Amino acid sequence: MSFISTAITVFALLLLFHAGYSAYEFSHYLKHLTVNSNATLPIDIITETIVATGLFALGQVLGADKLRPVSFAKWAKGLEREGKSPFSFLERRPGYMNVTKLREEYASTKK
Amino acid sequence: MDEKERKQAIYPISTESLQQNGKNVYYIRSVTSTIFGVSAGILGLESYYGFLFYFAGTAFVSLLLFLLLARGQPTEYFASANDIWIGNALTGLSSFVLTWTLFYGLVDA
Amino acid sequence: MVTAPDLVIDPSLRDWVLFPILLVMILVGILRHYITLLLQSSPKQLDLLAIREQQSLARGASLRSNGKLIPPSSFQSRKTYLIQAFKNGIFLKDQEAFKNKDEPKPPANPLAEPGGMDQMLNMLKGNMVMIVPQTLLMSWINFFFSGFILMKLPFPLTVRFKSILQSGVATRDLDVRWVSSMSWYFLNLFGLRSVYDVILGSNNSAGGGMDMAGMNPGMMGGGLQPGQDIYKLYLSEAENIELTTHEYLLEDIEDRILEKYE
Amino acid sequence: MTTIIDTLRNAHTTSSYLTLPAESLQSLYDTSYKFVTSGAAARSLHPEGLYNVFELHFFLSIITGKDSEASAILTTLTDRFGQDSHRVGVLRSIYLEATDGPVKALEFLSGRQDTELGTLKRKIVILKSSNQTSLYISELLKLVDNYPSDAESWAELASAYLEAGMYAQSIFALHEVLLLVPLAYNINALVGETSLLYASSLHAASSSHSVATEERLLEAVKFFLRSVELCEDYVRGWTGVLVATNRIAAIQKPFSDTSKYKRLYDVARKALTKIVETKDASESDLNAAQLVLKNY
Repeated sequence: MSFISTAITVFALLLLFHAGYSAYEFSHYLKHLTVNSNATLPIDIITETIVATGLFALGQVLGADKLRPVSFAKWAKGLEREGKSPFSFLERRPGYMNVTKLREEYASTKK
Repeated sequence: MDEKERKQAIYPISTESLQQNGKNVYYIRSVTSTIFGVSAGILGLESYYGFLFYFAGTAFVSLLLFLLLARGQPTEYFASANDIWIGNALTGLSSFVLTWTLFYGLVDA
Repeated sequence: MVTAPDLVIDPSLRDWVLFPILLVMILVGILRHYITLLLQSSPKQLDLLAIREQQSLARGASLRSNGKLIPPSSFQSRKTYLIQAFKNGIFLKDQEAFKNKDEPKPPANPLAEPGGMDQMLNMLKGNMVMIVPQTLLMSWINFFFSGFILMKLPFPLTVRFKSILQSGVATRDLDVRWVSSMSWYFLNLFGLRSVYDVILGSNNSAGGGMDMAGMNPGMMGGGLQPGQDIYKLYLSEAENIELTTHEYLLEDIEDRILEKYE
Repeated sequence: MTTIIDTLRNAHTTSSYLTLPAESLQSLYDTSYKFVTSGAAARSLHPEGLYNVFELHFFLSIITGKDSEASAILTTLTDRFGQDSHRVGVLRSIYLEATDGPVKALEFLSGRQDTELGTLKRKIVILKSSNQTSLYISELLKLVDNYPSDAESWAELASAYLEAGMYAQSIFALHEVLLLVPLAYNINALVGETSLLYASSLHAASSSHSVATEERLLEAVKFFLRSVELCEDYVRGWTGVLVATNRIAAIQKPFSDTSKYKRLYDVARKALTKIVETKDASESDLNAAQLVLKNY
């Protein structure tokens, strides 16, 4: 998840928490002040909630892992570029590694 | 071997990609619907309005997925364009109902 | 307008019933996830000949499905070899029994096969991890938290749900929206999936249920029922291979590429 | 954090540690050392992923000659996954092979269960280091007879045949890999390369152009093209097409109609030039493409 998406998500959650707390306080006062108990939620709390929800969704979508192309050839191209070919094990064959040779090679280049 | 099968063999589709993308979308759907439930509870929505809120939110997420994640080309990343609009639309419903109920009760002091 | 006095729920119900149930259910889900991970046993090691017996069958299948990728001569030689090998039973683990195959033999006991036993045990384990905690939780809630109203649903339901949602509450005319602890339990049971997704990553086994079948590696890979006569499978595979015609996919690849790039 | 995990996981799945140059190995080792010793590994990974990272760290330690570190990680793995774990057994045999020599490793391996694929592979590898190619091949043949669905062993068999100069057999083994892993574009390219070598050896043997040589060349083109079809802009595939079609064009009196191959040569040249111009490949691939473009 990138920094921006994390920031958006956290901000959205804070905003949502604030809105929730405000709504709680609002209904608390309504009950204790015994004014018209049918009063609807103030518009600013509603706006805050909806904005927070939208921002959260945005943060999540922005932070999601990138989609992969469905076409195998296109996907393989990307992998090949980044050196992540899923088939390279067939040519490197870790099960058959020659550990003595690898060690010798490494030691000789280090000197 | 019919024509379609042949084409599929020549230019194969990566099932791994399909699965991965599906999982991606599924995750976003379920996390966002949980938060939709929280919001619906805070807003004190009742009956139809709550479910309407859920579907509106889901549609909004679909739009975001279409524009930001699939960059307007859902067929590049999914078996069909519907997968991004309709697919998984109901997966988050039970989570939505859970958090909706919870916060509906919590906010009501 | 004077509204009818609403039911007022004691806030301590929220603190001592609502939250504890939610918390316990989340924790149980997480626990279940890790227990399932621990219980996943690696498939039992078969002996060398048994492995050969099973994998050879797969070799026939891969020739049939992917044979179009290799040149005709290469395909043909494999085809002849595999058909012969299957018919002569040379991959069979028990050559002695194959030679005496015309004699009648007692039906195989599926439990005697090591693989079969393993599979059953795995399924049993999976079910146990699913069912035991659910039963415990339900009786826990029934025992401690029954007989009172816990919360109000934000949506109305038909009267038919009354007996389930208000179980243990002896008020006949109460609106169905007021529900007992058991309903809260059910809401959690179905709705916590995405909470688990957030905590444990999307490939978890906390919710149990749906992807349980995918969890058992034994059930996916094999396809071989215990106690089945493998020689019969060989014969049908040989027949299938014989029926496969070879359509070389690379036959006209030059034209395809030229068409695409020129 | 996630990028470190990704780097390590990728290094493990692609086994890049087997071909990396020394300085990259060193830096990869430093990364994995920091990750493993910080304890972050145990917190952020599932058992399978954790095992893989530990295994990678073991390989990196042993290759870079840090034997005490390798021994330590081996102890950790044994404690965590048990003495009987096959994969840990394989690692121990590799450790013994590197530190105490092949005899000790073989001794250890013969004490293990002999149905486990990894153990069998290690036994065969130790044979290889004794330089008996024919014995090596026959052991591999036994293995693939018992485990016909292990693509890695078929690929190893192909490379053993190739080393022995038995091209036809090598190609046969590679075909088997393709049956098991149909999308392996690199193996398609490898079939092409092996066919080219085969054609050269046939040509050298008969000293004049023969039908067999030509068939090998045409087949090489097919497989190179297939690799390009499976992986867009695959440099290895396109360079193969270029080389093979270049050689077909050089044939004085071809037995079949080769006009198509001239066009394919142009297509390959165009594709490679475009890749080089737009720098649309990894650096080593770009260098290879430039070299081939210059020489063919």
